[in-house]
Amino acid sequence: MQILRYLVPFLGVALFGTASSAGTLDTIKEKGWLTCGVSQGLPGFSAPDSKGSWVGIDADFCRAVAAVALGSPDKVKFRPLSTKEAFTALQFGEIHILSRNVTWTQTRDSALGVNFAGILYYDGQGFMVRRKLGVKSARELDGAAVCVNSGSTTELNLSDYFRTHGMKYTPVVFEKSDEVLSAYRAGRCDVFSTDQSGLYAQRLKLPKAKDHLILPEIISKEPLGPAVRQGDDKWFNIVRWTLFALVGAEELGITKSNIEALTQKTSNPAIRRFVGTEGKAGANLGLDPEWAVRAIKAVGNYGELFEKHLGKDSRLKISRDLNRLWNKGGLHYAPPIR
Amino acid sequence: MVAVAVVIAGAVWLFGNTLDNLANRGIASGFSFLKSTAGFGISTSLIDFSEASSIGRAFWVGLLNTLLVSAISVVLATILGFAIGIARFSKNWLLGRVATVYVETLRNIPLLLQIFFWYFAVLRALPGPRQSYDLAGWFFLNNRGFYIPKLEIIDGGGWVLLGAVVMAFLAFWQCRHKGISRSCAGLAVLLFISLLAVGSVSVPALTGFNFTGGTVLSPELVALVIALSSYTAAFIAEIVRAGVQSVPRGQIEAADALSLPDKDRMRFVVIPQALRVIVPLLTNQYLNLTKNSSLAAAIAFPDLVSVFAGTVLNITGQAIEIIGITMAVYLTISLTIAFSMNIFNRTTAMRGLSS
Amino acid sequence: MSWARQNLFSGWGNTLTTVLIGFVLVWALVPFLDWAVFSADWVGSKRVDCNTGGACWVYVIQRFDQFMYGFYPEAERWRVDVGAVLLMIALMLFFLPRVTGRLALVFLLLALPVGWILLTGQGLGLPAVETRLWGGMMLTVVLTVAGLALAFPVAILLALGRRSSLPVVRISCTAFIELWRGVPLITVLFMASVMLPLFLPDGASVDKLLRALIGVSLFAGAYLAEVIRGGLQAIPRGQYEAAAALGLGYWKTMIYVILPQALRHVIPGLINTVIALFKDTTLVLIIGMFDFLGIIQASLNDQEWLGLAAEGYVFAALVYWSICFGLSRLSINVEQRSGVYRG
Amino acid sequence: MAEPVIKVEQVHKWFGSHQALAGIDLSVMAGERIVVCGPSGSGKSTLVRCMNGLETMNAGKITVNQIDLAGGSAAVEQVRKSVGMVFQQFNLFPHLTVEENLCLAPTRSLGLSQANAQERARKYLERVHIPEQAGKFPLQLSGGQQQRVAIARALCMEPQIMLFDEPTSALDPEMIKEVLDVIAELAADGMTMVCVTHEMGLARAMADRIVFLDEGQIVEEAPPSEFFKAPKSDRTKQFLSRILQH
Repeated sequence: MQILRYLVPFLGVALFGTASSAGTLDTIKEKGWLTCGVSQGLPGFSAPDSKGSWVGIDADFCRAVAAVALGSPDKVKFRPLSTKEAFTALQFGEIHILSRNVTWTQTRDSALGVNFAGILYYDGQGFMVRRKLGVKSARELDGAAVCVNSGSTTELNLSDYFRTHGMKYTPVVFEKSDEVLSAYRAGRCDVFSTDQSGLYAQRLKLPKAKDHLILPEIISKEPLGPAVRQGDDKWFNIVRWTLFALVGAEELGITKSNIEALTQKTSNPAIRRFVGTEGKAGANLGLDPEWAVRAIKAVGNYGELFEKHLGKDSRLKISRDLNRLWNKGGLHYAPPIR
Repeated sequence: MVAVAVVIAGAVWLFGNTLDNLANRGIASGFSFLKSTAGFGISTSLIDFSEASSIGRAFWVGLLNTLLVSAISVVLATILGFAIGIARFSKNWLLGRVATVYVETLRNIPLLLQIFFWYFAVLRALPGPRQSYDLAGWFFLNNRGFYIPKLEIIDGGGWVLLGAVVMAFLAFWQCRHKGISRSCAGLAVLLFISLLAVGSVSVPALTGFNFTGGTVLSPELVALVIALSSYTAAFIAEIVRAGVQSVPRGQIEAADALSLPDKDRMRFVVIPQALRVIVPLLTNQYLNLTKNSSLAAAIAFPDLVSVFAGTVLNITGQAIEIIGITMAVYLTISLTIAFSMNIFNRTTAMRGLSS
Repeated sequence: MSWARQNLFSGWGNTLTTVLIGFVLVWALVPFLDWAVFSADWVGSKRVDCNTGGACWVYVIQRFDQFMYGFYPEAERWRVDVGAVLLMIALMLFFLPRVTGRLALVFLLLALPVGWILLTGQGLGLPAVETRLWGGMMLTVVLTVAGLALAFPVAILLALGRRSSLPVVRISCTAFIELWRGVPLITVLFMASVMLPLFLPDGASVDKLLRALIGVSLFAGAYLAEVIRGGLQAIPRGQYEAAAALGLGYWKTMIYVILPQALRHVIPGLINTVIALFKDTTLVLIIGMFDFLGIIQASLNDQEWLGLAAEGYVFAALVYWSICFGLSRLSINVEQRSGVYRG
Repeated sequence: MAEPVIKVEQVHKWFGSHQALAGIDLSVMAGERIVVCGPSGSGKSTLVRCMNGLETMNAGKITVNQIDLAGGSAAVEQVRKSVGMVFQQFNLFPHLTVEENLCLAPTRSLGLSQANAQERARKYLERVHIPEQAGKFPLQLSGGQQQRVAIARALCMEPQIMLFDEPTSALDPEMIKEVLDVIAELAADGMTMVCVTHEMGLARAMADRIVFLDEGQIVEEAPPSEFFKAPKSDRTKQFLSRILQH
């Protein structure tokens, strides 16, 4: 073991992760940053901008966690990962959070040694076709060639859907989403299938986005959310409650711009507990009372995040639908801070 | 001795780490995943496969596809490679030059780039299914693939057909042995008639999005085969050239003195002796080709790597078992090719050369 | 005229061949040259500057820096340039007739770690540049050179091991070599990227580039070992016997007598391995790294420059071809030169 | 007087700057047996190799049966059908059995059926006294046997003329005789022959005329009796004294 410590850096190995027994929070405090696994480039979720800094709701979530745990949203290092690598990287402590639009499934939760901390985005797999095909519903896709990328539940949902409806299809499966898009553009397939959010993002990369139609059907449940490694409950709670804080803030009407003022003068007990002027939510998590305030100051509440990266303020223009708050007809619901 | 001890200690250390890691992480292990339901579809399959089949069957689909691509490409690469290698000796200056340029171009560009080129360039050049190129109403070419008629055999007809093929083969071999080749044509006709009796031909036809009926050679398969065989052919051509140059001058002079025509000199004197040099090197090329067929993963052809080390690995996450099986399979294929080429070398290429 | 008569039109079959090939060449080359050269766009900075219908080289020129350096920060690119110059000097030293092999080797052995430190910035007080920012031709060259540098010592040991008189050593070296030679590089890379963490102690993690490098060097090491073994076999028995008669032990015999001779024999084989490895590094794009081909392919999906796949691939092909062809000429040159020296 | 079957006129041949043949004139009549000798490097092999187009000359003219060898590949082809050649190194095809060696050219070049070619092969193997070796591969035979197979192979084309290029030089001494015997028998049967050899015994026994070459030129041309007893030129004397010493 000692030999490795000396040998490995000598060969140029960068030892990113270190022994995890100390607990993730202590480890990252010691290092001064946390490592966040993101996608290799999916607009709206995590994609590098022209200066190489990561933009998107997944990336901002990690910034919120960094703000909560380390006091500053800048103390994050991003690591782009393919689906294949993603879980291994998390299992072996190379990254501290996986925030990479991965679907929460039973198998992943139970057999891969990871824990999902919650749901950041309710997605579902959909279809995109060329408008000129005249197809209006996924039920008309019998016999179609479908381009998908390997490495997620996409292939399985696709086959389930076509089987359920007694339709035939030809899967054309690529390793990378760039290649799926190239093949679809070249006319290899009639249909491009992936999570709907992904379809919106990929459609932007096509020469004439308007020529392509995203069909209304959603054929699967794809709850996307951040995951951490099993066995560190303290860290799990911090990540989980960062997510709840973002959602809770929207429900309480706390925004990036009004949080400062609210902290000073509000008498609403829920808000007072949120901003830490009442109760000991922070201490329970092993943090200071201001933890949630920092998260909102850093990235805004969930609604702000959504509109900025995915919704009306973004190029994707995805409607909120399922991703509204529970009291507005959506599914986002944060347990109370109490 | 010290070195051996260090190596063993290292291996034990790695193995121990692995076991610890697997235990600590709660990652499933073992091979039971092979029996579970696949749940995904595969576009090209030589055996019946549906989403309800097992993962083990998906493995076989991938393996058979790997073997299919490799076998077709080996044959094409050999033919093309020999043609180009021999063309480099052509009396026609232009032909010789073109052959040289071919070799120098193809072998100095990465195969993966060539695969992308063929795949995307060919896809873009071809029309959609509704504007397919139509050859006599039997063959259709579009960006979904090359559609060809398929022979469908009635139940039990397969055995009749097999019998007919075996009979025809035996008869043909007998004819050839006795030097009567003309009457063999009659046998071919006989075989054809027996085919008509037991089979029917399914012709592709446009329905909905795509063609149904017939068989389709997918663009992935076609691009992969073209890229693999044209790339390997460049190397084979060089090997053939080296082989031909290794044949002593005296052999060529002897053939000339006997006034053997040029092509007979090549066929009966030069090539058989060149094989002595060619075959071992050719074996390496066949091995490389088979291994290179794994680049299928880059263009969505469902070979072993793409199906098994790709989709199945993503679904089950059991990296050790899956990568292990994949490597073991390639190793087995490699050893089998090497072994059979060795036998071929001893029985055929080295004929008469060991006293 | 008489040359043409003899070499192109010496019989009806010959004439037909000439005419046919000529026709195909004209049919394929003329439109290609027109597209690639005569009606191509060379000047400008935007997509709209490509309006003649020929190739849009503007895109390649605009993206050139990215193709070369990947995402390496602009302000730090001089480090890549310095590294490249170091490497060039090291290689040139090997082929200058006046310089001894030993000097060149020492320089190379110094240049490699210096280059690596320069690129990563560790320990020099320079800003650190993470390896995930590395890309383009620079990454391709790093993978090839570092892969070989790591593979070389392993290969020498394996080659000696395969000829060892100890059965355990011989068999395990043979098995090790044949294992890596029998499997495709892509599975080795998958293994390195997915399985390697399983082998290491808890919490230790290895950077992605380094994982790919480990895979590449294991693979290259096995092939290189066979090349070196070929060189060892070319050394006559007499050399071993002479060394033994002088009372040299196994390692001294190897280091001072056998290896210097054997390595000279294997230079052409070595260059061929370099060419093969250089081409094979393109496979890292399948495990999500942006090498030269990978970064060109990624740029093909850039909205601004959509539909320029042909330009991208032709450029990539041209660059790979020039380098590989140049290296193969070098190999032939070395072979001929060493042939002359050997008499 | 009849036309010569082989007529060599003013033939010059250069290999780079080295002149191998410097103006050779030679006529061979039907049924005539010529032995060509001379020191090594004198151009004697080049001369016979020019006679069936294995070497192209730089100047001059060779006609065989009135066919000009410079008349393109068709002419060369035609000449070669009537001229058999035996090489110093045998040049048997090692991958073919003795019988296959013999049958290849008759079937491929003359268009004989396999059966006819095999019959012919048997006939000539008997003529060279090794009919029992038909099924073996060349490398399984001794040098002398191989050279006799090579002679039989040439004979299978039923040529009018046989060229021998140092047929015994690559043989061990004890095998030379069996080959020389076969050649002598052929000579006795009246075959037109041109033979390059150092075997003066053979020259004495069978030659109608001995041609002595030095530095690419014919120095002397005489029947064996004259040649050995009363050589005219000094160079011939010198050569003979050296070669006949032992």
